[in-house]
Amino acid sequence: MSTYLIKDVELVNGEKVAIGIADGVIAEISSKPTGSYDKVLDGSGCVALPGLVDLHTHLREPGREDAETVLTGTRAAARGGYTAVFAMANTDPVADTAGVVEQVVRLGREAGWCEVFAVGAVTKDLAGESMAELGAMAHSAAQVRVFSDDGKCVSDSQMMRRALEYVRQFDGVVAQHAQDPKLTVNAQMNEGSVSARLGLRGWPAVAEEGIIARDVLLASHVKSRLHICHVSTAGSVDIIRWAKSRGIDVTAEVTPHHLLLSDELVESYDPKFKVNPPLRSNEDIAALRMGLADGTIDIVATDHAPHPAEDKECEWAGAANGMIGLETALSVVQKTMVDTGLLNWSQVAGRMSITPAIIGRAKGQGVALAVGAPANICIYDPNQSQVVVAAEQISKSKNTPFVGMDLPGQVRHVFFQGKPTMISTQMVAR
Amino acid sequence: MSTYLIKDVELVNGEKVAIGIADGVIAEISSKPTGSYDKVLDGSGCVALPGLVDLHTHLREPGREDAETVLTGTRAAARGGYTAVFAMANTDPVADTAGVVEQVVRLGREAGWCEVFAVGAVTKDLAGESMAELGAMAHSAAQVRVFSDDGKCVSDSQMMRRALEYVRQFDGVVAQHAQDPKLTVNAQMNEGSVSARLGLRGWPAVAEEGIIARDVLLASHVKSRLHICHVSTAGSVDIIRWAKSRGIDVTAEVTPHHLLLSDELVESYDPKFKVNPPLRSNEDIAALRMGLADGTIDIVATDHAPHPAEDKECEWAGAANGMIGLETALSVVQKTMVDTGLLNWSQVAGRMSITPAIIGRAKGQGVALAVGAPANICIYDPNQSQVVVAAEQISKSKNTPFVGMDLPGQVRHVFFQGKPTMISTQMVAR
Amino acid sequence: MSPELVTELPRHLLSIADLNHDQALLILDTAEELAKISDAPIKKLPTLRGRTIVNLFYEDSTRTRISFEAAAKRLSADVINFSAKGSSVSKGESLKDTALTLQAMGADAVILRHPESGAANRLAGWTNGVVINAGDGTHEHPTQALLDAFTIRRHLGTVGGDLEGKHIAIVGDVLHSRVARSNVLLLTLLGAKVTLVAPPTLIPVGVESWPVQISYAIDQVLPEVDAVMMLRVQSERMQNSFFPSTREYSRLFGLNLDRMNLLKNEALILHPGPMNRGLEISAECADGVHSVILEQVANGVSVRMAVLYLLLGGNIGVGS
Amino acid sequence: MSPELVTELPRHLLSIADLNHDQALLILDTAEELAKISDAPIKKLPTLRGRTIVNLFYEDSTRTRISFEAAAKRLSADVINFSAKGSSVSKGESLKDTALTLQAMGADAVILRHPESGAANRLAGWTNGVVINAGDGTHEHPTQALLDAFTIRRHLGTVGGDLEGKHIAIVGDVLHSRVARSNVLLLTLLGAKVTLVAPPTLIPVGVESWPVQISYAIDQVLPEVDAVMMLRVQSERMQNSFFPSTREYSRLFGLNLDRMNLLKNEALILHPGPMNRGLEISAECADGVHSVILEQVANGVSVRMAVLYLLLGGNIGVGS
Repeated sequence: MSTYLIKDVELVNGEKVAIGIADGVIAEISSKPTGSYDKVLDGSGCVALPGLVDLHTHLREPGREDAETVLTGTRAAARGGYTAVFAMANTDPVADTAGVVEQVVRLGREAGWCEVFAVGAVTKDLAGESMAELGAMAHSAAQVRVFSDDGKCVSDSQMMRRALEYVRQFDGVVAQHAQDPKLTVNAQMNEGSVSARLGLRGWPAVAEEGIIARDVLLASHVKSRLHICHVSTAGSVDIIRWAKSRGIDVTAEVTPHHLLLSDELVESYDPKFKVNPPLRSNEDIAALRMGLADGTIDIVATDHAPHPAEDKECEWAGAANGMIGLETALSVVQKTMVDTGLLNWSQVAGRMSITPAIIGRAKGQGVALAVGAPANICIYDPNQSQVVVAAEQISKSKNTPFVGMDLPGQVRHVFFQGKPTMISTQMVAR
Repeated sequence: MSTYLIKDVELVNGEKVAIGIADGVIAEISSKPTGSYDKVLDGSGCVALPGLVDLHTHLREPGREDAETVLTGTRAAARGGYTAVFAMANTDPVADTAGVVEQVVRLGREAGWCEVFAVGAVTKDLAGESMAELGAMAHSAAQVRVFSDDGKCVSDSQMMRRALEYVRQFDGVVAQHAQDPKLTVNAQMNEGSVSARLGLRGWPAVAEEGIIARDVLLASHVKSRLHICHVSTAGSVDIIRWAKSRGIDVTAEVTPHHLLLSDELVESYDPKFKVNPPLRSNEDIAALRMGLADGTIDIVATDHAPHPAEDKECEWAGAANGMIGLETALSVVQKTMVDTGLLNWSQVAGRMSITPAIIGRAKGQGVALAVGAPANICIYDPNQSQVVVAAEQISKSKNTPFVGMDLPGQVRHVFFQGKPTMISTQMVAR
Repeated sequence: MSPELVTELPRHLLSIADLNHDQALLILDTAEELAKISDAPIKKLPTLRGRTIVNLFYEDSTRTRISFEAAAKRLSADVINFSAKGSSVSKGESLKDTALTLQAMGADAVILRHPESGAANRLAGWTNGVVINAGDGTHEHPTQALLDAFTIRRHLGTVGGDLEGKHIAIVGDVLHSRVARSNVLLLTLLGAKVTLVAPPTLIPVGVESWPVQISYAIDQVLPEVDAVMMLRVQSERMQNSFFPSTREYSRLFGLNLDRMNLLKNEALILHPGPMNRGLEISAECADGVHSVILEQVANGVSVRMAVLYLLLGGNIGVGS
Repeated sequence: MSPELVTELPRHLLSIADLNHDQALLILDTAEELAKISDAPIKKLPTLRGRTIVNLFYEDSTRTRISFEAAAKRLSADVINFSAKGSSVSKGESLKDTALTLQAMGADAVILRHPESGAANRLAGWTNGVVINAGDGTHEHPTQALLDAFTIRRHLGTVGGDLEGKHIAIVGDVLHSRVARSNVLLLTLLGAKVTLVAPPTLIPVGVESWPVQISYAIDQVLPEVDAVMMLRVQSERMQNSFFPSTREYSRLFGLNLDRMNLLKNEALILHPGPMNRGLEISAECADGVHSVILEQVANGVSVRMAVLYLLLGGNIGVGS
């Protein structure tokens, strides 16, 4: 294994150092490095973050390899500065057995671009009717700790209660896709003045907020751990803040796209802006940013959701929900949170690496940079900027909503378990 | 119509006056009355309240006349100091048509003990599946403004949304029986340490709180008026407080029994303590009292629920839910709220007469005592006390949970539209 | 009518929101001119000779299709009717592929009727031709609004003028109505005051941003308006509890003889058709003295001629 | 054994919570005395001659009914078996009416098995006779706990002593188990440490007030305990998602050969029966060297004799 020295890089506290990497760990962090290294990389102008951890990634394999594979998805993750992703369970077959979760983890290990943790389905086939063998997944080689029917809501309150109770036995967490199905039948976009004008069926904020409110109360009642996926409304932020003030063990994520894009973009009827939960109002965006800043929302997660072109090149109602986001996440967070003064880089490291790893119980990931820590590192240059070009995304699918936007920052080098996955903005062949 | 002078009575502000009643209205309120009256009644030691208004009464007619009738129930109401009751819709047939609500109001008028307002069902046959003809009931002679499936929860969130939206057209309110049916299948009592010990299936607080949280969010989204029936948990109080702080148009009621009795009474397995929502913990009782004191909970409503003896003389699980309460409500409120210093008599008048009338749009009821106001008056002596004897209840059913308790206070005189229904603690023949 | 004026119109007619006050008036005025042709012995203008117009209908609507077809033919265009089944939602040929096919066949304009909101906007992005929205989902139906405004102006307005000061009620299922959306935009653009009357369940959340008033009491509104537009109500809305029963809907919001008598003498009754007689409108009202429902149909051809003329006519003046 | 001691017991045996430490020991000690009778050639005492005991069973439980019947007959009581169908819940004759009927027939004691928690408590309020709870819903089953404690004491304790310092695991569906509730009360009353092992879904909310420890990891608990009591698990709990499948339940919480090998040499395996072999307990464990399951059955008769003797015997001493 080659050794590396990244020179002239800033730590999140602003200190300028060199970081030495050897044998998979950080060998030294010093302003005057003493070790000798095979290769020296330029880190000037960059901030050094622990490798990012995405708690919410759709890798689509098995079943929709036309949209993404574990290999292509983790490669996109590496390009975005990630060293770990949690692969969502809504594959085909669904990740509701030990066999599937072990397969996904194994594919990730073989691909080698970043660590893949499997999310297990809460209910068999995501049908919401009977509990999947959560224990079998937890005790499998995949060591699943995060369970989610993401894409579908565990809407039956008794099922949700049982799942929350049940996962407590192995320190698991239920990650809820909060969407009351009764309130969102055939829903197309945020319900509000834009949907009123466009004549698209509304997806009311209350359909998200009502489930979150119920679930924090359930988690409180059974004293279990709850995570809320892709929070999208001001009311949700408010409810989670209320729950945390009562000491309820709830965590929450927000996506980059919900931090930046509003439902006014739907006026184009272009399905690249179609996502679930939908883009919301500017007031919601402001509340999400404040919530992420004050810690009400714990983390940023991408909800990277690749779709082939044909699923977006159609009328709005027929289009698939979802946006890719791994490759642009850090830039969007810089634009919305750092350049606005809401977060510093230390807080970004917390919200995009350290805390997601804690929520997901991802051992060896999300470790603050320190001598002896696993060398999972993202070297990021906040001073660059680039216009997003769909064709340049290395995800197998190109459905980025940020196309044409000028986003700040660029990931320069990425190390995963001591090996580079990206050097000088170029992917390193595996 | 005879004229009356009630002498030496205190107003809620402590002022000692005489109250003259003539032609259905209050003719004078004065420390030195000048009018001449047919009869003079002693009010010494008593406080004069506007006639009480109960927003939540089960009169059982039509259909369960073995348990109560409009006549017997309104007579019990008069004895308790009430001059108006809202008759709940879960009769047989259900009050889901203009015909039934008009019948109930007419029976009340014929009985003459107090005014009867009909509550209309939200959904046909309380089945929760399709909306009842709310407009027909609203525009009927019964002028229904309060709609409730009480006894059942409008659990379908889309149905609840539509109902909230729909009643806005006639300034109506949906009164929700907040109980998530999925979380309370065959539930028997509050879920907590007592249910754990007794082996009775739990009715978790979250089943109430989750629905309340959802419904305040729905009411906020569609800008409608919501009322929460019989709030029973500390969490519910907290949620309603939060909703009110956000400006949501929600009101709430608490029953006398939830202010006084805890789930520890269930240790006896005596179904006289079986009620829905169930008796809760002492922490809940404390929170309910604080909520009523600070206005988070707007009113006291009895949920007077008569049942024949055979429905209570059986094992717990087979027993009917419900307690009678009209005749003891004011005494229980005195014991729990006034004698504890949490409310003064002016606030009691607000919570048991004025505000319930406002919520229910009960014109001519809940009017503070003043010259020219309708003579709906309750003269109450807080200095008496009496042990509750089941057989002495004049409700047709005797299922009071307060049996054997020494409760303070006694209703002395009651006037309904200028005519006495009770004089010197004796019912006046109609 | 000068070429400069003609070129002021947007390229497509997707939404009334794409029009400004002058453009809307131009269409109405042009329709007045073209209406004269309908009275002429030879109801034909050579304006669009050689142009190919496709009626691309993903929903059955004989009424609208025939109206457009008649309008196009009176302008001498070639019309191809294309009744498509399915959509991306139901997995037929994609709208995009259909658009590219039509373009390859040389269509100068596509008149699109589609069950999904925004379909016309999407189509406009995939074709070089002119796209005219003939109703997309619950979004808009701009030519319907234009013919409604045209009809109202003929009765209540001044030739060449707008609807300043007129008060128009739109009654019924606003939530699901493309007719209502286009009319709210157009009538208010033309200076009219609009009141929506419907159960709150059938008024969209977010309506606060619309330049309208809301009422739930039709009996209070009717005496004040110059025209009342009754929207079609689908009885299946009942199943989703938008209202409890057609009986209650009709009782609370239907236009019947008693209510018709509340109208001012000169007030108009409009309906975009097809009507549910006995539900949102009684036969007496539909066929009574206030009704201009059949005129609406006739005016539809003139207005659609004007739209085709202005969007496709290029620099060829009327009668040239 | 003095009459004074006998009168210390409560009138009924509804719940272990009605007993104090000395009363519990008295029952166990009396059972030890009475067990000797079972070894005698004539297994009969005249103590309850002329007394009428009713086995009132609203649930089928041949095992418990026969045990009580044998106990009563060895004490020379007359036994009437009354298998009732239905309850107030299912609208048969009311429990109260049945109670009054039995009292009129001169029953001295009613042994009640009932599907609803608290039924024995209710019955005790309606009858002059003694009520013995033979299992009420998911509440308690006091004689089962007494026979379990008796069995454990015989192996692990001292005659006349309690279970101070012993550690007993109760594994399985605690939520729905009357056996578990009575055992938690009795074993801790006798000084034992109790650990509940179950999926969190099968442990009641409110368990914090119980004097027990909770574990979800049976493999960590087994090496530490002196006895493990496996509870019957009903496979239909799966349908309510208390656990995903019997396969997973068995894998995570079932007692099998590997797990049995984690036990101390002298540790006991108990099961109240009837067993679901292969679900909560494997055949090797049920029939293996640690198992005292059949002894539990035998001890049940002695313990129930003691209870009947002490509650009904009045001032008649053993062997009188």
